[in-house]
Amino acid sequence: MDRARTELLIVAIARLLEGCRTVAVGASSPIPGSAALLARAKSKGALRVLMLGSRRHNAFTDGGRELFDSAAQGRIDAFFLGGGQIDGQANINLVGIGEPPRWQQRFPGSFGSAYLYFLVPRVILFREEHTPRVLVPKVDFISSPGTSVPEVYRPGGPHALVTGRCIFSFDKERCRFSLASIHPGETADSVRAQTGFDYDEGATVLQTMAPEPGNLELLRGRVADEVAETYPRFAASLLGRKAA
Amino acid sequence: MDRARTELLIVAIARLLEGCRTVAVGASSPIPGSAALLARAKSKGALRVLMLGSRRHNAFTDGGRELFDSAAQGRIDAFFLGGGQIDGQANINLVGIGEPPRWQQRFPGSFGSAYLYFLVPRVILFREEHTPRVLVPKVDFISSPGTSVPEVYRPGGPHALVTGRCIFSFDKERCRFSLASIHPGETADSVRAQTGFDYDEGATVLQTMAPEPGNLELLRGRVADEVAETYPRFAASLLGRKAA
Amino acid sequence: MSAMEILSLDTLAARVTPGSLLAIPPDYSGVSMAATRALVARGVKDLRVLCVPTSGVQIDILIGAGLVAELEAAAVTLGELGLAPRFTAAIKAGSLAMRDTTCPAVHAALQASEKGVPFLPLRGLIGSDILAQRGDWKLADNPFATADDPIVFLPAIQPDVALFHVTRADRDGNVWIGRRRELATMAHAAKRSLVTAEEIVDFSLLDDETTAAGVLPGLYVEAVAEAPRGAWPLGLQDLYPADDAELARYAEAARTEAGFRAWLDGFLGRRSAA
Amino acid sequence: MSAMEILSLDTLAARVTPGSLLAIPPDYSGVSMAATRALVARGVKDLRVLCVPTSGVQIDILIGAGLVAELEAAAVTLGELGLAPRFTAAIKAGSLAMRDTTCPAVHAALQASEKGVPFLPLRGLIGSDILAQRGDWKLADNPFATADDPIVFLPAIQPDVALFHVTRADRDGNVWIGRRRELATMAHAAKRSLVTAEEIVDFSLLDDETTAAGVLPGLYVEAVAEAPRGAWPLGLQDLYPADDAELARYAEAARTEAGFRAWLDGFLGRRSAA
Repeated sequence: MDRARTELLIVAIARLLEGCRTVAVGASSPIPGSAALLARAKSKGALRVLMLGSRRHNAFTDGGRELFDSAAQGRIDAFFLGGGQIDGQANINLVGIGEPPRWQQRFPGSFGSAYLYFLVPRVILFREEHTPRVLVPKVDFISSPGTSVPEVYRPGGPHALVTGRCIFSFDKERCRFSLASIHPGETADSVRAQTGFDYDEGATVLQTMAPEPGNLELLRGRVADEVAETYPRFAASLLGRKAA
Repeated sequence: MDRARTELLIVAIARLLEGCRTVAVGASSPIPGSAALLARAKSKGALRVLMLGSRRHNAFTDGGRELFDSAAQGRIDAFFLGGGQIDGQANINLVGIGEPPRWQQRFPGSFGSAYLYFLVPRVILFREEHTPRVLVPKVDFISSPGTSVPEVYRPGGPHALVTGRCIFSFDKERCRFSLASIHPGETADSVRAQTGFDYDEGATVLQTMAPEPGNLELLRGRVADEVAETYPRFAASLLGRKAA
Repeated sequence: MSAMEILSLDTLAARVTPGSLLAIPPDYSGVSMAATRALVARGVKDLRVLCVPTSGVQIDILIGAGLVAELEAAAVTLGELGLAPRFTAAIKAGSLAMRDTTCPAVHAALQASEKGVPFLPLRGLIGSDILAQRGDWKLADNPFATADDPIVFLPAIQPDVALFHVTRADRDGNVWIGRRRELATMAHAAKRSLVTAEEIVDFSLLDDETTAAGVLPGLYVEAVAEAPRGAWPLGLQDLYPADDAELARYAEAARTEAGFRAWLDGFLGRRSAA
Repeated sequence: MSAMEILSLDTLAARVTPGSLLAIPPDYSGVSMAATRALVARGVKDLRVLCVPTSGVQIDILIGAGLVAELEAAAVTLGELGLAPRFTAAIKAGSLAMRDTTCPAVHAALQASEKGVPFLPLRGLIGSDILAQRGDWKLADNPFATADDPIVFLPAIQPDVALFHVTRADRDGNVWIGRRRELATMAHAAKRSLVTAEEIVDFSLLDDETTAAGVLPGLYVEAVAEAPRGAWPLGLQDLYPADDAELARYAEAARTEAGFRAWLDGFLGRRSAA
């Protein structure tokens, strides 16, 4: 991915975090992490970022369970999840393609998804690769379901799906994605051709808003410096940061 | 109580701790605490003492729950409990005399007794006052029962009852105390006259063993110094320690 | 909820509203006597108090001042100074709804809230009159056992407010608690945590990794107020010992209602002086 | 059980017996690569491993060396270096019995052992294929709810051995873990904890109250062995960073069985040199 596309995604995700009080970011997530730190910078510090792998933006002191416990306490407003497969009901698969136990392709595993997806109000699904291989009609394994029946305790769930081609919003009532905006270079048709699941689409398809100059300035300056603590190579190559 | 009686009790309790690996002592327990530290000194450090209120002999770093959690893990071999009332089935009452909610006399409360009495294998009941007022046929309130039906998970329970007059051992099968030894100045009859519950008694009644000179030396020296960290007034007045 | 705020002691105490379920630590763990004074001055009524898991002079003052409607505690005692006199008097007068519990049950019920689960199972308890009197606890069967295995289920307790005192806070609301991790459990479980601190420092308490392990993060702290010697007459960690003479004066005075009132006047009078 | 012992690395590793349920921390938390090397050299078989809650190069080496019969983990990955190659190969070969889980379920199951209770309830999970595949988890009803409220009960996990690496240990077996409190949970839950340390110091780690909060007490530690740079090629807290070049060499080499064996020979060869 090039720098312009990276910046577009970061700024778009940061918009999705507006109004949040506390955003948590899992391991190996440079783009969501950058977006969270940008949203924080825009909020003038009112938004708190808890970023695994960071020292400066990791206030946890109760061990590995604290992210999960604090989410259950309702203290985490937004989190990011990915998926080896994501389907049209927002089910995600982080375990494997094919059938257990041998699988055709085995992924690392579900991490905390089977929990945080239920408890964090605004879960943003993020996967750069937008192909029918990833966005499938039905996942082979449900690491975590996108929705639950009403009797299941579930304050949290999917808010949006951000890919390298577009942004989908998710309607919990209808249990379907809806095309929210497409990135530069895509058309409604090109997105549909690369998407393995069915989704709603309005009469007019919006373009993903280009990064505002002020946001770009923040991102390339202060945010890039903050990102570099956890993701130095990413900050240098994709945010154009010069080492201090 | 005088110094000789205090030393007799401490040495007697220390004997009851032989073979223990880890002994915990609750708050405001100078005599059990001294006994635990004496048993530790005799063990040449093989016995570990966890004494609430001490800094030097308190290795806990997980907050107030750790004593209870570690007991549930089977890591605590002995603990001490008292009681405003203790009955012949080893039920203890730390809540009140009379009837709730107003009580005729209200005590502080049960502390952790309703838990530790179940989980610590060797619980030593200690109460200096040995009168029919304290040692009753039946407690007014069961802070914790002395025994449980077989299906209740209970690796722990009463091992002995030490008072200012004697030592009773406890037979879990028969659910009864048995007079183990009487302190100097008491007779089998004087003990029975002051005990509100029935108990077993052998044909010959043993005297509580006088403190061995080596134990007394340890107690008055090294142990008194260690006790002074947590109970300075007790160490000075009843162990005869001279301030350093 | 807004970001962490630094407030005056009175403004902080005003956030404890009538009827709140208030969690307080034991006497040895970081008691905010400064906020206790402000609560009494304000006359907040109908507090429901959870002692985590015991209390002494703090709860005795709150009870004596008529602020407490309900109390849950594993014990209330002045320790070597004997029974807590205003607690004992309130029990006799029938003016206090008391729920007896046992220390690990308090910890477990808070841990249930910390984990966002409706209950936690706990061993022990069976056959005690504590269990017999607790209509809210359930005697159940271990769902994983093949044979009969009764076990008690304790419902989660979520305090409205956790109130305590620490040596240091920083401007992000991080507060130093050291080994007193029951304060972390209280704060994790509570909806809001209000903290008084000996001092508020200008650097982050999380900067130094060798001491960060003893910090409760600001994520859990709604507001902090500075209160030097804010645990007095109780002690605070290694910073200062309990004022044994003053505690003895309290224990003696509070044996009567009049004596308690006289002591309390003096205590409230230290407000401006402090 | 006897008091805490200070052992050689090989003697310590020999306490991990075949068939043991072994708990290990995540790559960023204090992995004993030194003991991993000793386990491989010894060829301990049929290990059942619990990752708390994930692992990377450590578990990949143990699997590649043929030591692991069963595995429970929320994820196995080399992070930015991609999939764990020996894990992936073992799954394809069908030589590893894998139980998928999710991070908070591992923490909760260890907390159940920590509290000595047979299970803990946990939110989430319902409707996932993880739950569908776990015959040992129970979908139950919240016993405190008035309406329908399904919730999952997770049975306690009690590891036979918790194995990890720390910066410092003292002669009482107290070990410094700092903010890495999952190591404390592991040790509280496990029957025995075996710990390697960069250095063994002659003073008590509990003496200084400002750092005592980051100490796991010797009460939980069966034995300690000194192992300088014992986390290499992983990093250790602030002491040293991960050796990214060596980890990249591993990721590349381990893509084939032959490449893995060659890398492993080199790793084992560092034994005497270390």
